[in-house]
Amino acid sequence: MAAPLGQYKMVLFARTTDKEILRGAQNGGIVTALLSYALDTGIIDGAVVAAPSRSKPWRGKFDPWRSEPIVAMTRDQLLSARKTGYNISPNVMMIKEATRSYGLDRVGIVGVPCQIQGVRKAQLYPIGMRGVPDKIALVIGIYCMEVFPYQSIVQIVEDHGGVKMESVEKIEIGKGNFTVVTERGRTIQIPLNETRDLEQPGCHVCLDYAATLADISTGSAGSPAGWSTVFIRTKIGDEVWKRAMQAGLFETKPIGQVEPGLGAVEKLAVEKITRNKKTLEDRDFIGTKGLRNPYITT
Amino acid sequence: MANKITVGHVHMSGCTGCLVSLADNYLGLIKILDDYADLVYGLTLADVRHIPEMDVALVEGSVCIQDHESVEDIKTARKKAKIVVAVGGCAASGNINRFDRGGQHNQPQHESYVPISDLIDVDVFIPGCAPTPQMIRNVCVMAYLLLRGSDDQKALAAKYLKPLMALAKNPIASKANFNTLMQEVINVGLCMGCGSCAGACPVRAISMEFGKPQGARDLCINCGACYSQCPRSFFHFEVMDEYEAITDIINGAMK
Amino acid sequence: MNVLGKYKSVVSARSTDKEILKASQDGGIVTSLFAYALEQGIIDGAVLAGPSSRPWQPQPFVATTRAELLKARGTKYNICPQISMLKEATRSYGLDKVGIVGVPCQIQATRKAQLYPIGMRDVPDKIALVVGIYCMEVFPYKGMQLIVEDHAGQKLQSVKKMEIGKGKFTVITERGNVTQLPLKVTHKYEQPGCHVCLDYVANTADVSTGSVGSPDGWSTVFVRSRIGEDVWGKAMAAGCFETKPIDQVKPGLEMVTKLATEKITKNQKTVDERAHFGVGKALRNPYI
Amino acid sequence: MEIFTEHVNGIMIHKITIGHIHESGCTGCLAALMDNYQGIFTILDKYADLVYGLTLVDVRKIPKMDVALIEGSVCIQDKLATDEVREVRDKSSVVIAIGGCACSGNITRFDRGGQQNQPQHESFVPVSDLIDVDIFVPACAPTPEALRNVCVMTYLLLRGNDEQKALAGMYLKPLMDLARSPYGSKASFNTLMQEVINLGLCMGCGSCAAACPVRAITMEYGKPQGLRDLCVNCGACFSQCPRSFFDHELMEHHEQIMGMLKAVMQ
Repeated sequence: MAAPLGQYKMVLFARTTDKEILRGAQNGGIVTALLSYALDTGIIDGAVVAAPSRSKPWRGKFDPWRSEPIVAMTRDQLLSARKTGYNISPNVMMIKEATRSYGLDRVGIVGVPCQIQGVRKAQLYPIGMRGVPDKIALVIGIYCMEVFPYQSIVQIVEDHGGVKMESVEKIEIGKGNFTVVTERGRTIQIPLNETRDLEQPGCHVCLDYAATLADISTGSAGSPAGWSTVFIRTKIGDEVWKRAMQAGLFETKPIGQVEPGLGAVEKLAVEKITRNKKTLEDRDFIGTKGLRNPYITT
Repeated sequence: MANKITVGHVHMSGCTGCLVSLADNYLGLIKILDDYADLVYGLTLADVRHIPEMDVALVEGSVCIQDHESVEDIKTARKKAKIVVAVGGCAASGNINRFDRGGQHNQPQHESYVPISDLIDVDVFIPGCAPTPQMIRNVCVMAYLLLRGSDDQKALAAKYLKPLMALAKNPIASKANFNTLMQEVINVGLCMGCGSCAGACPVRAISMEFGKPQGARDLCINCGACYSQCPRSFFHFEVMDEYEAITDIINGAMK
Repeated sequence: MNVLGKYKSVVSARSTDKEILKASQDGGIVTSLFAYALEQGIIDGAVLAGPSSRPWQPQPFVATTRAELLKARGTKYNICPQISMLKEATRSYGLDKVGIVGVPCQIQATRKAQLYPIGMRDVPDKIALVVGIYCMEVFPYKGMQLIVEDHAGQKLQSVKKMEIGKGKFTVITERGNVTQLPLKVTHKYEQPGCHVCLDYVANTADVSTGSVGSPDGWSTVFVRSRIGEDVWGKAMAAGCFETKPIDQVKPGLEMVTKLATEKITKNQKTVDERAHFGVGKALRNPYI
Repeated sequence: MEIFTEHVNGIMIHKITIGHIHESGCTGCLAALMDNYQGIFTILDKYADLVYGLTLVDVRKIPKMDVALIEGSVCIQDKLATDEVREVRDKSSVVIAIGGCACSGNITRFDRGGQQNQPQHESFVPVSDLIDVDIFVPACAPTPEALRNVCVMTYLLLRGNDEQKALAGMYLKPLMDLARSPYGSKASFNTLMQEVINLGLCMGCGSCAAACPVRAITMEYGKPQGLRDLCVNCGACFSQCPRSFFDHELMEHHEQIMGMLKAVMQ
């Protein structure tokens, strides 16, 4: 396995200069800013993002915290997709649809590391993804320690947190806590080892924390509040970042100066990868016969 | 680019959709035929009666075991070709031919169709109905590099083709459908709801319910695209980490 | 593997019931046996091959009266999925003593349903009488349709009777036109599933009957199991059948043995060939 | 030696110990076992002692036993379940997977998790994916007769005289092979297509249509046509088909075996 943080051309702290995006952003607003800039300049003509679900009511109403992939082609669609719900949004399912009924030629996509792996596999082995390989224009990855099924989020917020889903303003996972902020400003912190069991099992075999295969990957780890740590990884990522910087889209700080810095990101990545490697090995002894390891084909 | 390899398209019980898909590379196909491969056998494309010796046989369609000629054809294809590629769902996993029950005029007793890997050893699988033009193009280019490329090109091609060759030897892949996706990924706790299967399904049978694939199994046509497109059916880090280099080589070859 | 299987007695017989004989295929054995068993309460219903919406396509149905029995006379030579009604007979038809008629593979399926009732709840103890008929091969409906309409040039609706025998496939229409085709022509339309069958005279039935070995209008009847012997004895006592010893009848048991051996050796060869069907690959053998 | 005798000679000396282990199932298989009504009392009187069973036997730890009847599939995210299954394999000499869930995953194949208080329990595998299972009794729910036959035959296999051992071995062999076959634990209507119809073995007898517990199979032109959205993956159709397994030598003596089974249950 390559270095836990993968190959990258550049890494820095960044925050968007666009106040409107920053207000509702999870951290530095990097993803929304990049995508809306790319939309305006035509680098992409649409992006697959995770937005609050509109199509599937649950318990009779549309819960904004339940995410679902949409193909965003306007700025305000992007703005509606800013909050992270930490639950599964199957973004890769829309990349072919984007080139079909949405008629896009340059598709942007945001995804957690496993989804980025899905996109890269779709590009290299487009077994069912006709026309997709050449139409992926920008791939943005976000850091991910784990994702929860939607019912787990409901159970954590309502049972462990004792708060109604409707009253939640923001959800954040960091510094060992699952933090829920309600509209009236009350914050509830649930220790992560309490929510460990409720994580999606598929995440426990993932060996990638910082979206090593993305063009640009970003996340809050290692950067001060309100900022994001951004990796520029590929040629495309480099070009898009340079143009965005020339357009004055981001203010940045070099990595060295600010605590806690790259070390924190590396620590989290190593922690995740070693823990998941151990789960992969345990799967061989779950019964007297091992369960399949996806990374080795028989 | 040293001398070209010889490629043949063997048409068994299929709808010629795979051949059309190969042709959908448009200028890419012309480029392959100019620089990399000579088409030495192909229904209506090459005036040759008997299957000649060839490097790569792109076999499309499943084999009717009641039809003596097609069983002989597939055996000769195996003997005459170095690399046999099962192109498309019919050849790889039986696809819609799994539902054949015979009863069609003038040969009503032709009722049993098997994917070609049930009868011969197949080297490479390209699942999917129809297989995407890009997938066939990639396999053709990589086959060329494998046979005629320099040492590191050979290594790269071998690395790229390794999972597709593993699919060909994997008995599960020759029976792949939405059930396989459930049995091999979801039920063994590997599904992370990325949506690749829903994206890959040619008949849009898979919807993502609560982040997990839900298949309308009556729509499923047994093409196996969902199982093979899933990053948790096969995923080689040493290939995927160099995805940029590989895409550059393929695009370069197509220039 | 003796080709005729185990049997307690074999005789050439014909029903004495004129009404049944009018439209029976040969000796009317199956219909009159079931009619007798129905009367005596040995069975309270039977799964038979009756008419369906398409001409000459049989459909399994459960007959509980003599009138329904008469509707099912005459061999149709194409597939009739009898066993699909076997469990249903004990369910919505509420039968406790079920009779069933079938070709040898269907008799094998019935016995498997009794011994390994994996999906056949309540069926094993409710099967009261199993009658087998001889079978060289069966045609899919479309195959039979093709033979009759293309090769014999007759409209399926107009056909009154079909018969396979003496190397000929005979089609007799309502207006009495008789067309004969050499069996060789029909071989390719046979159902592939028949080419692995190693049983000609329904070796595991209670009673099995067929025209081969007996003169026209008569049937060669094997009485095989205890139940078969019991029911056949009572039917004979009640005068349902007139019989002749098999050795005094032309062409006799040798013809049955010849045909059985011919079928089983031919199909055994097919089963063996499947073992190396591809290049180093085999097609599954169901009997291992 | 005449192994197909009708009458069961000799008194049965000592009984075998049998346990019922309940994994993720609906207890329908246990109910099917009990649907033998008096038959169960005969088995428990003469042939088998129940040493482990949910609510039936007050035993906490799984004891050593001759035969373990496992019902239900195993959730691999539930450590208790996987430990229990491994313990059953260590503690019992013959492991029988009864019912569609234990043999081929049945409806638990469709589990995706999301159920209250354990939403992450989303992956259920049939028992034979985790431990070596000796005998399969597929179908949802397995028929009382099939369970009775397998119990009696396993008893004869373990305690019978040589002839009875040979008969039981011959009867159970196909169900043992099913437990080890690649398609046994993945059985559904697809298996019927892939392993019978596509291989030119189907002769349109209709056994699958009859065996299907959800009536998903109809016979079109003499061949099975499955409504795959109805199919619950229980494997009844494939195992009931006379062309999935069929031992001529055994089947010829069906009469004696049926007689012996009746005699044994008197």
